[in-house]
Amino acid sequence: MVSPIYIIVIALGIAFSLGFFGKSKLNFAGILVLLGLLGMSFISGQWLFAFLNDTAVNTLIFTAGFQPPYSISLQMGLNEAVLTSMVNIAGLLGFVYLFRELSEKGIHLLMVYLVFVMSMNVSLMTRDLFNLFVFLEIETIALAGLILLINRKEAFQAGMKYLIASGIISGFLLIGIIMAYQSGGSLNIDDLIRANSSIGKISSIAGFLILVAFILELKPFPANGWGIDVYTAAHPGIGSLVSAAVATTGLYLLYKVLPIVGPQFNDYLVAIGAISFIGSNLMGTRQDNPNRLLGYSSVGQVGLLTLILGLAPSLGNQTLPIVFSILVSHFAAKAGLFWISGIIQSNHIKDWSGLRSSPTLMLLFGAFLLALLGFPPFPSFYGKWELLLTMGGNQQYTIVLIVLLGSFIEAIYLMKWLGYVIKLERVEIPRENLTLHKQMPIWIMGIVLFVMGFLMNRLNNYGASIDYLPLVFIFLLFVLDFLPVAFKNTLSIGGLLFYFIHLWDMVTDDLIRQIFLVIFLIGGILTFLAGYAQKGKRPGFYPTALLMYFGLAGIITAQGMFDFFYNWELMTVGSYFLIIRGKRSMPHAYSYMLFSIGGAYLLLAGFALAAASGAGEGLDALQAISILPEWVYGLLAVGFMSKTASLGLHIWLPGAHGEAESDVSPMVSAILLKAGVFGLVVLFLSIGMYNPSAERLLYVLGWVGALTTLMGNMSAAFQEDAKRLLAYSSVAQLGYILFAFTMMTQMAWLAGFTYTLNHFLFKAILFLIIGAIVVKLGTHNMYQMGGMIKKMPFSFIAVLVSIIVIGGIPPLSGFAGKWLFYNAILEKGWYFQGALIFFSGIVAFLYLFKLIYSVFLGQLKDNHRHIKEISAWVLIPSYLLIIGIMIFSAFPKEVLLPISEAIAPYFGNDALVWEGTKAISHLGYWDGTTIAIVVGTAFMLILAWLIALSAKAQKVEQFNIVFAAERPFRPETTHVSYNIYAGFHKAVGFLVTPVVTSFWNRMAEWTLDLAGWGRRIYSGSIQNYTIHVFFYIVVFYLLSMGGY
Amino acid sequence: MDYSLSRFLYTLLGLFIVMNWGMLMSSTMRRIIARVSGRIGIPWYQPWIDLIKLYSLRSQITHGTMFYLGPVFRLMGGVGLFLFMPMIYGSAYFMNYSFSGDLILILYFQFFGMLGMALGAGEGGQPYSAIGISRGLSQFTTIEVPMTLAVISLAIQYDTLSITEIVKAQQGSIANWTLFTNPFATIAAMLSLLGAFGHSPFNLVKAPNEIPIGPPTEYHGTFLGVLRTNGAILHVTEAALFMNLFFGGATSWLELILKTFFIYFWSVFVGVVFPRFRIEQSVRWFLKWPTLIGIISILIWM
Amino acid sequence: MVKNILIFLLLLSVGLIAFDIFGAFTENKELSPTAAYYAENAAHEVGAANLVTAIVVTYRGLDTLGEVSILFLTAAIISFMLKFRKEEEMEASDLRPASELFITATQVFTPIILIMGIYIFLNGHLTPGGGFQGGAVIASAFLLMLMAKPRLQLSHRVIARVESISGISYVILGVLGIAFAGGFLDNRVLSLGSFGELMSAGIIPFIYSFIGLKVGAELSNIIGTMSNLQKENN
Amino acid sequence: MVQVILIIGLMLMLLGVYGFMQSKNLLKIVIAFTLFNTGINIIMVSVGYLADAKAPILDKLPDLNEIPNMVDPVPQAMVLTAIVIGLGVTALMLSYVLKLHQEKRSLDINNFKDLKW
Repeated sequence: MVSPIYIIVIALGIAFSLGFFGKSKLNFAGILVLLGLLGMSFISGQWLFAFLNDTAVNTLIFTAGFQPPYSISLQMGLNEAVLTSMVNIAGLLGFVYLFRELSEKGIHLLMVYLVFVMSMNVSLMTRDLFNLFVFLEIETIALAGLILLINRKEAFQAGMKYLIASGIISGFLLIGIIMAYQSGGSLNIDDLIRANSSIGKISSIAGFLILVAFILELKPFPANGWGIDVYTAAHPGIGSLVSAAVATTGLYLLYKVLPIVGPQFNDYLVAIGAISFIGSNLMGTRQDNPNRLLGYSSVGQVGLLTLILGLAPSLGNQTLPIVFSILVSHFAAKAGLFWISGIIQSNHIKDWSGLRSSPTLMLLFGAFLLALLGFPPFPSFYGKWELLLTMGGNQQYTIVLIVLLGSFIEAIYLMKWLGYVIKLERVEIPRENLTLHKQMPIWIMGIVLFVMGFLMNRLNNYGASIDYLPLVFIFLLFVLDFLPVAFKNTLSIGGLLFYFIHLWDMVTDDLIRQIFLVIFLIGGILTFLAGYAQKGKRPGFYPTALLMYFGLAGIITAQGMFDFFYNWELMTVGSYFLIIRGKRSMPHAYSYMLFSIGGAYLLLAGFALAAASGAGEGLDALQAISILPEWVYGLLAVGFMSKTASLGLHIWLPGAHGEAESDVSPMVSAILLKAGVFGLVVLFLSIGMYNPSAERLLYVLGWVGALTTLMGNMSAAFQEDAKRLLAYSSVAQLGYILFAFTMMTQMAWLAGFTYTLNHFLFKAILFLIIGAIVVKLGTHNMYQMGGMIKKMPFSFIAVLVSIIVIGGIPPLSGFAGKWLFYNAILEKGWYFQGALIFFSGIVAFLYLFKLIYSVFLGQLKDNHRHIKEISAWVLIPSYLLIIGIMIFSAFPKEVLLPISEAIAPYFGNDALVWEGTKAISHLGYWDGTTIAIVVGTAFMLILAWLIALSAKAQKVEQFNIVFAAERPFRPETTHVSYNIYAGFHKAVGFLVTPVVTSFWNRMAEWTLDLAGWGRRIYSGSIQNYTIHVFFYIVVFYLLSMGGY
Repeated sequence: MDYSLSRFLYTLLGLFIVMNWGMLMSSTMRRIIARVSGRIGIPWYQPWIDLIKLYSLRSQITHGTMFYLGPVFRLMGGVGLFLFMPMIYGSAYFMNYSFSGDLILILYFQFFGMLGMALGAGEGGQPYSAIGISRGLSQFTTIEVPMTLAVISLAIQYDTLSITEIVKAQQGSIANWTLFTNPFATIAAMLSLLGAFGHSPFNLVKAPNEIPIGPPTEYHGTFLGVLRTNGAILHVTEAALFMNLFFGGATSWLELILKTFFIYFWSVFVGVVFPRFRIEQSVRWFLKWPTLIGIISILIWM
Repeated sequence: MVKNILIFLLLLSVGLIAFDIFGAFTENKELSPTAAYYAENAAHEVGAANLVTAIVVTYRGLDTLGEVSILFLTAAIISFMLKFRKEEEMEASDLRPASELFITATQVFTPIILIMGIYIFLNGHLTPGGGFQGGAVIASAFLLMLMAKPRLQLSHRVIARVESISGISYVILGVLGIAFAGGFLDNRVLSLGSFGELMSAGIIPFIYSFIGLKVGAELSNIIGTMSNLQKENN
Repeated sequence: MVQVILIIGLMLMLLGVYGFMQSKNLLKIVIAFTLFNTGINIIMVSVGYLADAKAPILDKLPDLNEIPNMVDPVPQAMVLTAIVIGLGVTALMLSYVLKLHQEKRSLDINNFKDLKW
């Protein structure tokens, strides 16, 4: 194999020989450099390949043919192979990307670039401390040269700051090295490690200086103004190198010298990493310059990695895999993002909306951001999971908290950015930048990201549990995105159907899972049917929708916490992209995503705490929580409730569901919300009926559920926007469900499942139809509708049926829920919550009437006289669902009996006794079938009677009404709809003052103010930045070495 | 279940009795009101005359299907309530179809008629109807609060939701009546009854000479006749519900007539004394004392 | 004001670190193991009388290579910076011409200085000095010329050629080390020769010569560039 | 004896630090850097020092297993490298200063805050 020494030979040989090329042969010079980089990449790559096939062993390369420590030696082990490969790939691609810029500016920067990449290689490989220093200096100087690539005063200033700061840092490093030599008698790193530096003051000072120098090289927050300015001012192509290659190198160097310093600094490393991670991300929240933002994000990521390095003792041999998984995500994502930034050439992230003109870049952009946030299927996901679960297992809860907090703050701005790019008005990006050699590197980095994710998945021990089939299918659809809707729709329905059948036998023995599988996938198919009504191509709709549905399916089939969470995240991502499709839904999708991510992190924290009990990582481990059970259950419950939008976590829902596309609303409302329900079901089942450690929690959650119901129904009653009304009603319904499940009795769970099914059925119908109507009439406001019953009788009937179900009016299935609820509450003895629930149940009538009346009844508006019935493609699924309702209503036993048997093992089986079709609880009895028959007959008789009496009733015109002796002259003045519950609002409106919303808003403001405070640090003055560096060193010194 | 013709016929008979008693009762009440306000009032047979007139009116108009179905729903609501209500305790003939559902069914079946009515009136496009309905719904939400609490209290007390069982438990002596065994629940329920019967001060829905007669404004002729019929049935049946729950039920038609008369009279009595509330006043009122009493009625059983 | 106090405190605490260093410092009583090894064997292994040179050029040859590349980078970057200003004709007329005496002295001394420099790097392995020192001296000659004749333009072409050739040869010598001796930059490609001779210590003299040329070229390059920048500025 | 050298080195270094933090002129900051650097170089040299030992230049080939009495050559080699590196960095800084001066015709650092956030 080619010795890595030739990396140096190639680089320097070519660099030196470039002097021969004058202006004329610049391109030739460029090609030469390209070849050089190829060669270097080849050398490192071939070593990497050898290591992966175990055909290579950890080798030392001696220079000058003498043994270390007397001569400098380079090491080529697995780590070096991996990292040099990464660096060289970044260098190679970066060169391809910058080819024009670099070569048209003459030979000099070509030389610099080559030496720059080489220096990182050597500093990665060398085992000699001083040699390390030398090549670090080369790196610094080369970078200071590359900054000049763009001829702007900002660049010059940034370069100056960078030079001075790193000059100081290397000065301290030099002192450290010489003192290490003084105490260790050698410059060879391995010798110094053997010399056990932790003894003796001089060596510990030496250790400190070396450590602090390498830490500062990583630009830790807050002493990093000089570094951030480089990111900001340098050419993005260079920024990508700094973020991807230099940071990678720096981290490894830190890792390399850490043993010299000894373990006593680990805790400080953790602290430093934490500060950098959280602080820098906090700064990021206020950035709108893409490069600067990326800079802060890089610092944050590196901080996280530093923290992990500091945790090495407790992570053990997990450390490097975790670090690598996060590092490689950061590496690929940051490089890609910076390169994109170079294509867009703008100082404001809002201008990135131009990306939409290139689907591929758009996809990659999203992938990069999600990879940074640690979403599946990207490598960092596995790393974070391992990290947090190990930490939880070691009961290092503060670490869990820090990591999650920092990641969340990062999500705040990355998600905002994503939203801008997806939604804002498109700003054209300079076409001439969309050349192959500028895009190809980005593509490759994207591929690297996905491939690495796949490898990670296969390498780690959960790999088997992850099903890649859906992802492939989704990718296929993404490729076929140019096809018309009808085709893609059919394909998607086929996919869901196939997957449903494919999964069915995995859940044959588990009715609960079957129910949810039906809700998710069959429901998905039904909602897709409505998609046939859509015109155009709907770019990007089907991949995301399928991502959500497959994620949902995965949640059901998940056996362990890992694949549960994996699919949970997939579902979250998919639903986010679905929701943000609506016209005005950018802010709502944003808040949805933040709440989802927050919830997901709570789940993660819950799982991490659960790991502490050492019951394994299967979902059944939740049944055996011995350590902090109340916390585990609480975190998980709240995490799930962020999806079910319970009181306090509900503010995202009205907007997200209200503004979503007409056929997306039913997906996210009727189906997606059930994911949270399923989570709660799984959680509560594993908590078990009599679990003293959860009593209090369940009681509180019960109240939350009840209050959610009241709040939801009341707010719904005061809405004028039809879809928001439905959204609030969803909040309320989920409140019922939560309340039912918290009671933990068989009766209550029957009620809960009845509600779940009903809500699925009627909310799908309502959102399908109301959504379609809203599109047809072009307004969300109900008071602008009216009289639609004349135009859309079928829609009216469908809506009528569903509101009868919601109201719980006999004989339809809604009443089953109410009846079960009464019995359950009386059995459980939660009388007052119960009273609250029933009160809100009646409040529901307010919005139900408002909905059906304002839309379908009352006065038809003049501008709607031409309106026709909505598309059959919307009515078909609705009526299929109505059939479901009718069956459930007429034969409740056929549904309830199996369910009660399915949950009997958990709660005993004493809730209901069935006499034929009659259900008998120990309190009362109810016979759905008979009721249906009796009511039906009576109704028919009365109808017949009326018809007999008034057969000759004649149809009259709209305005053939008389009130108080005036004749109506316009529908608007006669259609009583706007704010019809004014009186009610006057009486009890205070109950729905939006305290929660204002609370969250204030939280957001505080966070941003905190971030704004950081402006004081980044004054832009060279001097202040140097002072920060000194300050950092001094404080660190006094804290760590103050003992002396 | 018993779907026999005999049961059907007996139920029809019961329905007939109830309807006529209802009309007689309403005329009587109106006479009382008139006397209180110093008028002579209508003859006792006025309701029958009205009904005949309405049913035989020649010209009729309809605003559409829902408008047409509205009264059907409404009457179905009243009749259904009757069907599921055991009228005469211990009589196999007049327990109607109460075997198919318990108290909860009754409570929720009230909405059936209301909803249908609301929708029907809604299609009429008459603004007053909409106003009346919105008021009715708003008020109804809070009327039900004390009622719900009372029902819960009863359920705790008798550990059953079956009306028949509740009546059975009150047999023996007057002392067994819920009125005495669970006074707070009774008070709460009787207060909510005031709202349910919609006499002043809670007659915001039909609010005479404010919004002509609320929801039914657009209805006339046969439709109005149907509504009137329903009114008669509904009043008696609802009164019968309270009778069953709190006043020991009835073992004979006579007992039923007496008890229902006095229960209904209670609302009229209050009505002639107090002037009409505004909507928010009424809503707040029900959330204050009645609710409080209802809560107490539960607390004493916990 | 506050800032000054803060700076003072900061300085004080950096001083504290310095003080700790001083306090922790212990004067060596004997050579460190590495140094002892060099003292004992370097002469035999490398054959250079000047052990520092032995270490610089051979044992730690990689450092030196890096060092050279640093100067190389610096020169490259600086001349790149210059190229920023599109070559507007630089009238240096306002530069005050050097005095007659100085010019004459320059003509006399420049060759001597050059020879001196060459001597220094040729004997780097025997006497104090070496490539860098020699290179610096050579560059000083060019500095002198520039001061004497401000209008003088050093030919970038020539300098670049010299630089490249010497650099490449240095690398090639290093590779020869792999081919014919123990490893990269091993000096035992040629025989060590007899201790103390000019032609001894393997290829060290050659390496040092190339380093000398390269350094000289690079430094002159920097000087030239800077003087051009200078001219531009006024 | 060697302590004196060490102290001088440390003092020079501190002087450089002070210059970094105090002087408003870019050139002075560069000078501060050179002071800082020189100080460090002196510290390095002082580390290699041995009382009454000769310079590490042999006039005759030592016999085997004989350790000539001389100061530690390693720090000297390192200093040599460090000096050159310092030279490179300083030169680079100076040319940067020149560029900055060309931009703003000023050397006051307060004029170079265009990257203030």
